[in-house]
Amino acid sequence: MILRLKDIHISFTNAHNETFDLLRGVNLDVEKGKITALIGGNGTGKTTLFNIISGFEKNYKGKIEFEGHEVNFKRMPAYKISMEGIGRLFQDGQLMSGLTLMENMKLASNDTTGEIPFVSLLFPNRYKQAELKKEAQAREILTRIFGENNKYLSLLNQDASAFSYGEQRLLSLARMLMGGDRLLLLDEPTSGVHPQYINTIAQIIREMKEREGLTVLLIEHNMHFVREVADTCAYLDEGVIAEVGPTNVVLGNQKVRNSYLGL
Amino acid sequence: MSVILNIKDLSGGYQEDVDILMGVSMDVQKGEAVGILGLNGSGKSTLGKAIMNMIPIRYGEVFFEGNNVSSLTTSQLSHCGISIMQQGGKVFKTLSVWDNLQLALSKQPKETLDRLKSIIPILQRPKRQLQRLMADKLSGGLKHQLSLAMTLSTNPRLVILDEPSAGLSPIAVQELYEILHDVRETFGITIILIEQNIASAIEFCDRLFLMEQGELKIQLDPNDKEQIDNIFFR
Amino acid sequence: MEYVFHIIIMVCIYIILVLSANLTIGVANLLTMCQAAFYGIGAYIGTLFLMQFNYSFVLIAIVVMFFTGAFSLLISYASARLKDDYFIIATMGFQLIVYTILYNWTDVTRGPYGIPGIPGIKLLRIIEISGIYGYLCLSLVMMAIVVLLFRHLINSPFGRALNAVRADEMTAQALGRNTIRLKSMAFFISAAFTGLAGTIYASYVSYIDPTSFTLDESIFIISALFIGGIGNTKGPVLGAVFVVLLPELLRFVGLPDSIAANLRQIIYGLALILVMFYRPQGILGKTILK
Amino acid sequence: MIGQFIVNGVITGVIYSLMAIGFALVYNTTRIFHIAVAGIYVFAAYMFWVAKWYLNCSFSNAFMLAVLLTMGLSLLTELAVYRPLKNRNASTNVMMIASIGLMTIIINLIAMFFGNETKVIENTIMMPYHRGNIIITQPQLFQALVGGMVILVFMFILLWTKWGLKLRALSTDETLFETLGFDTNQARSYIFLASGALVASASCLTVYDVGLDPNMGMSVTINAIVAMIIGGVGKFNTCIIGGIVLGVLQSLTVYEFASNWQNAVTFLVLLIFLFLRPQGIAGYKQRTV
Repeated sequence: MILRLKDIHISFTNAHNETFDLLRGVNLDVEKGKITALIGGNGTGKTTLFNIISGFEKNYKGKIEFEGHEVNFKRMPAYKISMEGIGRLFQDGQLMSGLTLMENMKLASNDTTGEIPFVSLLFPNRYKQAELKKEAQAREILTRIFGENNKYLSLLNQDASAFSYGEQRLLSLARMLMGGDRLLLLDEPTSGVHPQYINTIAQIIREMKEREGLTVLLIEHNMHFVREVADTCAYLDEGVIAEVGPTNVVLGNQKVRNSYLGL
Repeated sequence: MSVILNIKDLSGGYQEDVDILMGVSMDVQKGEAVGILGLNGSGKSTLGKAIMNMIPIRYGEVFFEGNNVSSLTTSQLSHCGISIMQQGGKVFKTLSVWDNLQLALSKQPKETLDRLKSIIPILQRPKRQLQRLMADKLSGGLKHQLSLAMTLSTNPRLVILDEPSAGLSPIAVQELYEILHDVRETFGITIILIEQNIASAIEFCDRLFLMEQGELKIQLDPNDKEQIDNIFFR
Repeated sequence: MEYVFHIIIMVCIYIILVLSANLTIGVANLLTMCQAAFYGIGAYIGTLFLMQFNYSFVLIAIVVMFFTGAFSLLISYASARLKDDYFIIATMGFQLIVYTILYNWTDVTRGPYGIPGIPGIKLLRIIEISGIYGYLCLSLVMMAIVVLLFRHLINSPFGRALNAVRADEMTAQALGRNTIRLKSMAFFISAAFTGLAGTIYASYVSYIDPTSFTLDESIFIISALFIGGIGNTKGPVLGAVFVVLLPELLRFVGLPDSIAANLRQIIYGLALILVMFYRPQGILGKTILK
Repeated sequence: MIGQFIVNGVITGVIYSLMAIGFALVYNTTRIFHIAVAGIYVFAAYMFWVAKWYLNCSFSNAFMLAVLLTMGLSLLTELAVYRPLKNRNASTNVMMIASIGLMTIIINLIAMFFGNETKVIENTIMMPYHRGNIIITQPQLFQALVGGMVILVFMFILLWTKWGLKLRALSTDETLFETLGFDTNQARSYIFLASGALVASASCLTVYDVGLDPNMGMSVTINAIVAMIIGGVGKFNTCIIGGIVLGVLQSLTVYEFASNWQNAVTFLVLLIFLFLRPQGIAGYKQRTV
């Protein structure tokens, strides 16, 4: 068990002073080294749950355990949670434009050597070694994912905005491997991506699990994709995890199907 | 039946160089309700906006009642008889409900309000109450009703509904769809329904399309639930 | 010849000012309207130390940079709490409060009368720099150091992280970057070097009064930045050279002073609008203001 | 004594309110940080002066002429700068920088033609009015009456006419306004005209009292922005509250300390509002999602 959510509650107040309970006691265990898919209709709070786990949303009640010990996520700013080993891909998350692909990769590294101003001047050797290490790591990751002599290796110094949206999604997935994270939260990795890249995305996610031993929790609306990659599937409905189990079982469950489609 | 809207190879997106719609073509018959289903990010809302010229169109044409309307602005399209109800029940939040209606109806004859009144419950409330009630204070369902009333105020012949059920409670969704049924029956308006809520779309529409990655992929039969179940959970 | 040297010294001072502004505005996309406030704080603190103590330049520079930088914490706090227009207005408010204090705290600043007779900078506490040649050398050296420092900074991992803050703050956080600290450091460096420029200016002209540090001066620095370009070092340098040289060019053409002063302002304004239209990143700039 | 300061403050507040509404008209509807109103304000003052001294117009005619010409200039800023920028999808920050350029051009053109020195409109000394301890000068009376009237007319139009309804709607949601079949560009033009009229009235009423010089625009504009923020962004009647609160506050600062601390107090109040109550005194609380 790498991540354990215990009784997560969150509610919002609207302008009317009406309280709306979005999450009403979510309990979820995410198994280490598995791919878990979180499915559910629009507006059921899947992304909010991700925000809670990754530290962007603090007004919740409940407990979160990461790697066996309870982490005080409420006091931890988002960047610290990322450093703890939880990576996050946003729903429309792309590469950061205005920076090259290599700079994007380097930024994802947990090693922040030289990011304090002028330190790189004072300790040029340490800084250069760190940079070289990150560079080598970035090349190695891109090679591992896209194969030897893939085109991205020659485009490392190209501005991120020059890549297509689908490519940017692929590369942002690759970028996540730089940080040494143990749990990856992927918010709709395939949304808006051209079909030609979807298989590659599935392959990357599977390899994250198999080769790197990472745990992946992903939100997805594309059920074919879920069936293809996820080991476990959790169905979020009306603020609670209504169904959880092996993907085939949950997706085969007529109750889940009907409730999801509203049939 | 005659074709009221004809879309040819429509392509475009929010930014000039990134297409979300990859050449959408379809015909809409007069008086029918066409549903467009699809996952998040498949481009179904973008299609509605592209028809209304609310986002840059890179390529393709839109014909409405035989005329090429691809170069008209949103407000001109609204005068032509196409209207859109945007996602989330958009209303003017800082105005009262009455002011919202007054504004929407400012170019219309008086009877329009009476006609809408017979169908949309919120309009049946006393005028004084509507004058005092700020639109922002409405619950989601009522906000959608008001938004719908404003959309219909221009007497459109074609209405695009962009995810009318998003963010509403099941009861409010049911209520809204009852109103929409009445609207269809009474005014005979052609409707393009962009919907995430599959059940509502199946029940409401004559024809269904599935949108995937900016293309209209499959035409579904609203009565064949098995097929729909299979497509989504294949 | 002295006239040419004077212009070169002013160009150097403005290069430092505009480059400092570029770090926050250009690289991190944090539009501030209070550069002149830091310029003034630096000038007055520098003056205080120059007049009271017999310190060497290096020590005074460090002290001034530290104290001016400390004032930037107020702006960092504002940037953590306020967004967009509200942040701009808050920085404007800071600028005007600083100006009012400089103008009215007569016990220390002598207010509108200004402080005359500021002594020259001393190298190693012995050699006092005086005369235009001394300042020419000093300002050229400082300018060169600052240009190199900022070029290094923008291309260093720190500059990269700041660029990430501009591109997508949320993602930068999700990748484990403390964006609030990054922004604060950028404000600190920007304010510190602006303050340094203030000290050089004060001791060079040997007289300061609050009217050199108004909101108009802030706007002037920003104009120079946007005309030249944002996000790299080339752009700001060009902008500073342009705004300082333009009035001299107009004088060279032989326009009467009464018109020239206004005409150059008109040209700045026009240049600003044209740049926003046809090249929003500035003439030699790299990034576009969001 | 304090009564006198409060009266002075309220009258200054009326001017701030006019200016604040002029700024808010543009800001609320287009989100452009329209700093160029500083230039427009100066332009109005000089047109007033020209009409009064060169064309020998009466006060009211000069006022009208200045207002009309200023409305034209205000519209010109929209047509020549903001709209083309909007068509290029420029961000609001880019528009603000362009607005700064525009302000610089207008102010310096005026300075080039009319010189930098202070000019006066009325150099005869008029009998002030006494009411108990309180003295009101004639220009002040004008400011209160004419300014108050302009505000009342504007509020009437805003709250009771179709035009005002459209304006309130446009400032809430531009896209929805467009989908309901209204021409946003046309509406924007009207907004710039109205903004010009309000700024011009504020300008003429002020310079009638204190005279004019080309660099007076910025501080009034900043005060107006502060008034708008402490009143509450997003509405128009809040500008009046904000303007009068600010006017009285500044006047009391003069009473309590000295006039030269006025700006510091103004901006301290502004910062307090920004941090503790960003929606202003009576503003509309916007929920950020």
